[in-house]
Amino acid sequence: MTMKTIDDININERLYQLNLGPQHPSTHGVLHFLLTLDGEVVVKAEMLIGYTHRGHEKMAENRIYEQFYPNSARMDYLSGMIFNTGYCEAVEKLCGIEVPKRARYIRVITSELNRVASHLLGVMDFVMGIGAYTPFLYGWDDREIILDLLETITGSRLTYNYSRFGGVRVDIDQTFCDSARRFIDRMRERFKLYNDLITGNIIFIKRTVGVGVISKDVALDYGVTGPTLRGSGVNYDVRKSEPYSSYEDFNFEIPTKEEGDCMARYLVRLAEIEQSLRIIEQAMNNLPDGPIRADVPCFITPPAGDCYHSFESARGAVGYYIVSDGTRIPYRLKVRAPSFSNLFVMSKIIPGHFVADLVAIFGSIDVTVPEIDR
Amino acid sequence: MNTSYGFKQYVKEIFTGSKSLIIGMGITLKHMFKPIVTVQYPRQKPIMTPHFRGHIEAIIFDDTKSHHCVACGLCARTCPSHVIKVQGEKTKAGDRKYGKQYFIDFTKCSLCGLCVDVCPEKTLKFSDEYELAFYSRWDGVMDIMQRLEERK
Amino acid sequence: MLTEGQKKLLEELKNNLAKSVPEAKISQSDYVLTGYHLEFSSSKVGMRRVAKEMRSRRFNLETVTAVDFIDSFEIVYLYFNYNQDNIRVMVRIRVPKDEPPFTVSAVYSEAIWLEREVYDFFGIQFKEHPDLRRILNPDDADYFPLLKNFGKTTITGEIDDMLC
Amino acid sequence: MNMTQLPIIKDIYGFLGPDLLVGVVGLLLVLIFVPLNSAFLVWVERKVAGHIQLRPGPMEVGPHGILQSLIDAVKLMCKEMITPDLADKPLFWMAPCIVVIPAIVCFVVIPFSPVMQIRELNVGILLIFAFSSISGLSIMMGGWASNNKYSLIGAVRAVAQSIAYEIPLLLSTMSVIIMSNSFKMSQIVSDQSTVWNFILQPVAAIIFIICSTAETNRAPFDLVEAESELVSGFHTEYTGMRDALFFMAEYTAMFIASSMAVVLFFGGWHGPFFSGIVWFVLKAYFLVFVTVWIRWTFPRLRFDQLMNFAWKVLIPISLLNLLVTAIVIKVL
Repeated sequence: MTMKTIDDININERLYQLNLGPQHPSTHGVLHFLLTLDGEVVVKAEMLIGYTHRGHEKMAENRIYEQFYPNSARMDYLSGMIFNTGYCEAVEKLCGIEVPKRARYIRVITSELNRVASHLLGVMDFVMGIGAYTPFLYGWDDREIILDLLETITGSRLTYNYSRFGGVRVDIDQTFCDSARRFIDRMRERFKLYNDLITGNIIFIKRTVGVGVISKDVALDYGVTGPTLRGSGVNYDVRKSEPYSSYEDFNFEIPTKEEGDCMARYLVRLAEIEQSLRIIEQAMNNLPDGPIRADVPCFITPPAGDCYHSFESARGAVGYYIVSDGTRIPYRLKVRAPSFSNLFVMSKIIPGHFVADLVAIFGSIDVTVPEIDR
Repeated sequence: MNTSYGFKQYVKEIFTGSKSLIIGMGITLKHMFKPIVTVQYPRQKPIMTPHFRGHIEAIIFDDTKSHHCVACGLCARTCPSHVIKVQGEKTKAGDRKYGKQYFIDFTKCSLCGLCVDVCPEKTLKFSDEYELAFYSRWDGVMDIMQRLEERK
Repeated sequence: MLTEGQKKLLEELKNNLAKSVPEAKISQSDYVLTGYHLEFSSSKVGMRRVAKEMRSRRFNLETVTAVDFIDSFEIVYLYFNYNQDNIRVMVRIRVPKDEPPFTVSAVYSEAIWLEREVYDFFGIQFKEHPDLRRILNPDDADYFPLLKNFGKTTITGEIDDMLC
Repeated sequence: MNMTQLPIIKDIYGFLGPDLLVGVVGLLLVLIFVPLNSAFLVWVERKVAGHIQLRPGPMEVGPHGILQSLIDAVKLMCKEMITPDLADKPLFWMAPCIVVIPAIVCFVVIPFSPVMQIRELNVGILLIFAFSSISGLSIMMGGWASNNKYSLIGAVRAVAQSIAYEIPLLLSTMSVIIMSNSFKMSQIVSDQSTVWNFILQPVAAIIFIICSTAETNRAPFDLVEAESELVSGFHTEYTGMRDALFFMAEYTAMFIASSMAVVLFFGGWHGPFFSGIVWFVLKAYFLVFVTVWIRWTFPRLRFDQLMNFAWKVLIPISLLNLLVTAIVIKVL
């Protein structure tokens, strides 16, 4: 694909602008692309965000630490469990609370289940953006099992609000483990279906290979993280580089692909689902006994100071930067949203692609708009 | 775009491509005859799990045949959305306060469950009601003590 | 709990940063409690020199944010080196409210949006920024929401009289 | 002098005779058949899609939801027809009217059975090709008149696509015509009484099905209304019954394309046990089912790939096929 330049074109004659979004079937939520097009080729893309801005960071300054629980899951509704756990871990780091081992394992299990659910949705949404509707619903069929599974312990399907400072709310039992094992077995068989139906499909290959290449340097420059970065060949995963919860106990790999195109990102996500299943299995096999919650006061008061806690959501490295002034209310709470940086890289890579490719690239980067807007 | 293709590759791609398409069609055909997996909602009611987080409800304890609410207001203060209002009364001087009215505006409730967590008397629980559509916003404001009387 | 490579890199970083920004205070911090290894604090100078130093060592700019300390802003840059040693460096710059700092967006493209966000919420006008506009808030907003004097910033202990 | 011996009077007389009766009755039948057929096909599509996706599809109206599309049609008729302020109003109004023309006219020459054909034409196939091109015109009109960029992109895509895919479509039809030595549809069908053309011309049949899918703008070639890119392409701005007319035309075009494939490659009305029309309709609906099945399986092609596929794969192969057919016919 040759890069179109606007140097030798009379702008008034050839280029026109297209508003893709905020209401558009494939902009997962409310995101607005202001595209400058030459025919169907994108010359310039600008992302206009903030349509779902709710001011979570300001809200945090208005409420005690406990009251921020529900907000954390509502930032990235697709990996609410991971955000929730991450928030709890950030505050635990700030207060120096030691979490019981069983609680940490349960956190890992639930987070990884949530990651699988999120990846399934991300992958299938990407496939739907390319035009195949049926795989999307097959993916949802699998995802539904996870949601049902998590509902049995958290009582909710999307905004789990399950982790608490010092542990988790509800213990998991044998029935949960059995259903999770059944799900793992089922999921492993489903990979064949996905490979046959999607990955091997010639149209899918043609649409994704070589489209939307993010090189390593661009990824570093734009702060891309998560499966998008690993699709560009950088072996970085917070779960490995700074093990939180108890990820250091588990044996798993970080799948990477060198190509950096849509196909690579898609394959990395599928491979990550496989690794997550491995982690869940290991955690359930070695689930220690003990309490699920440390002895934490009803309302915590962290000491003055600040801390940064980084963790891996389904979309990349999330960070909570909390500044405490020694009261029960955070002085400042900043969320590093991975989708924010992942989306910005699109303005760099989209020019020269077709509108149809834009949808594919956007799907393959897999951003959640409420997380960007916060 | 694909100018560097050799003729061999061109032919090969046509054949592998057609094969992959036929495999895909086989999969969807197979799925056509599988049983459906969706829940036919109004005809078929889903069963809620014991941990399901609906709106809150007062537990009926066996010893008093009623709730244990002492109207301490901790739930109201913890609520991130400020949707809880508790009113207690003392039946006689020196006695404990007793929760008389407990209003929750369910339309603004984010179902976080903090009220259940902090309750010192452990008298709150989640209900398993999920069909909560109202005709008016005011129908979302419910008095859970009254609901408790109805349940008795 | 630092590995050999991390210790070496930290030493090098300390020396180099001290060389390029002599005014700054550089100290090692407890990673377990704070989540970062090296703390660099200075008043209003050196953020671009630090950014260049970090870029040359293939550090990734994780986030840019600011904290409103009523009389001054603290602008926080977090760098993370995921290429080899997993070192996180915290760079804090204290700037007076009427003296905007320079941008690092020439060094890290990511900072274009991150600094736009900081501008959007704090009104910090980064100098030489290529595209300093509102990003999350409405374009015509005349407020900077995360300033401490904006809105209600105390805990609302009482129940609002919205009910009944 | 006998007035009836004047040539012009003879023509009128002949026209007013049994032919007129057949024409009027046939037209009425077509006018009833077209909406009912498209309603049925919408239901089939939703049902097949549902079962492929492990859900039941429409279930509420009628047994297994068979009346669902009729209810939908009533709903669409009751809806307000919105005309965008800056639209080119005459064109915007005309496009859905014109799109129905090919849907009705093409039925004139389709031989459902040896006797059920409204009008026998020597150039029946050409008539269908000629009229089905009109739908491209109406799509262009609708897309242009909407004054919407998505619609315009969709319309431009439609024109380029129909030009590119008409060539291999005609070429693959040509190889059948060479074999039958006629453009007459009934002639082609009766030539297949022993062996279907599908067995003699498998490549042409597959190319014909692919190209007719593309001509009717069905997935994976539905770039004209690519939902995830262009919202809904050329009919983004259409509402109510106008939108329904586009839908009706699309499903009727699907049926016509399947009927064409049945006539050209699948032996028309020939088949054991049942009478001709049953076999014809069964075969046509099976091919419609195949297109629906394809739609719910595959991703969508990108526009340049779509054109590449037509020009680099389909046209060379269909040309080769035509050449081979011509040589074989000549030699035998």
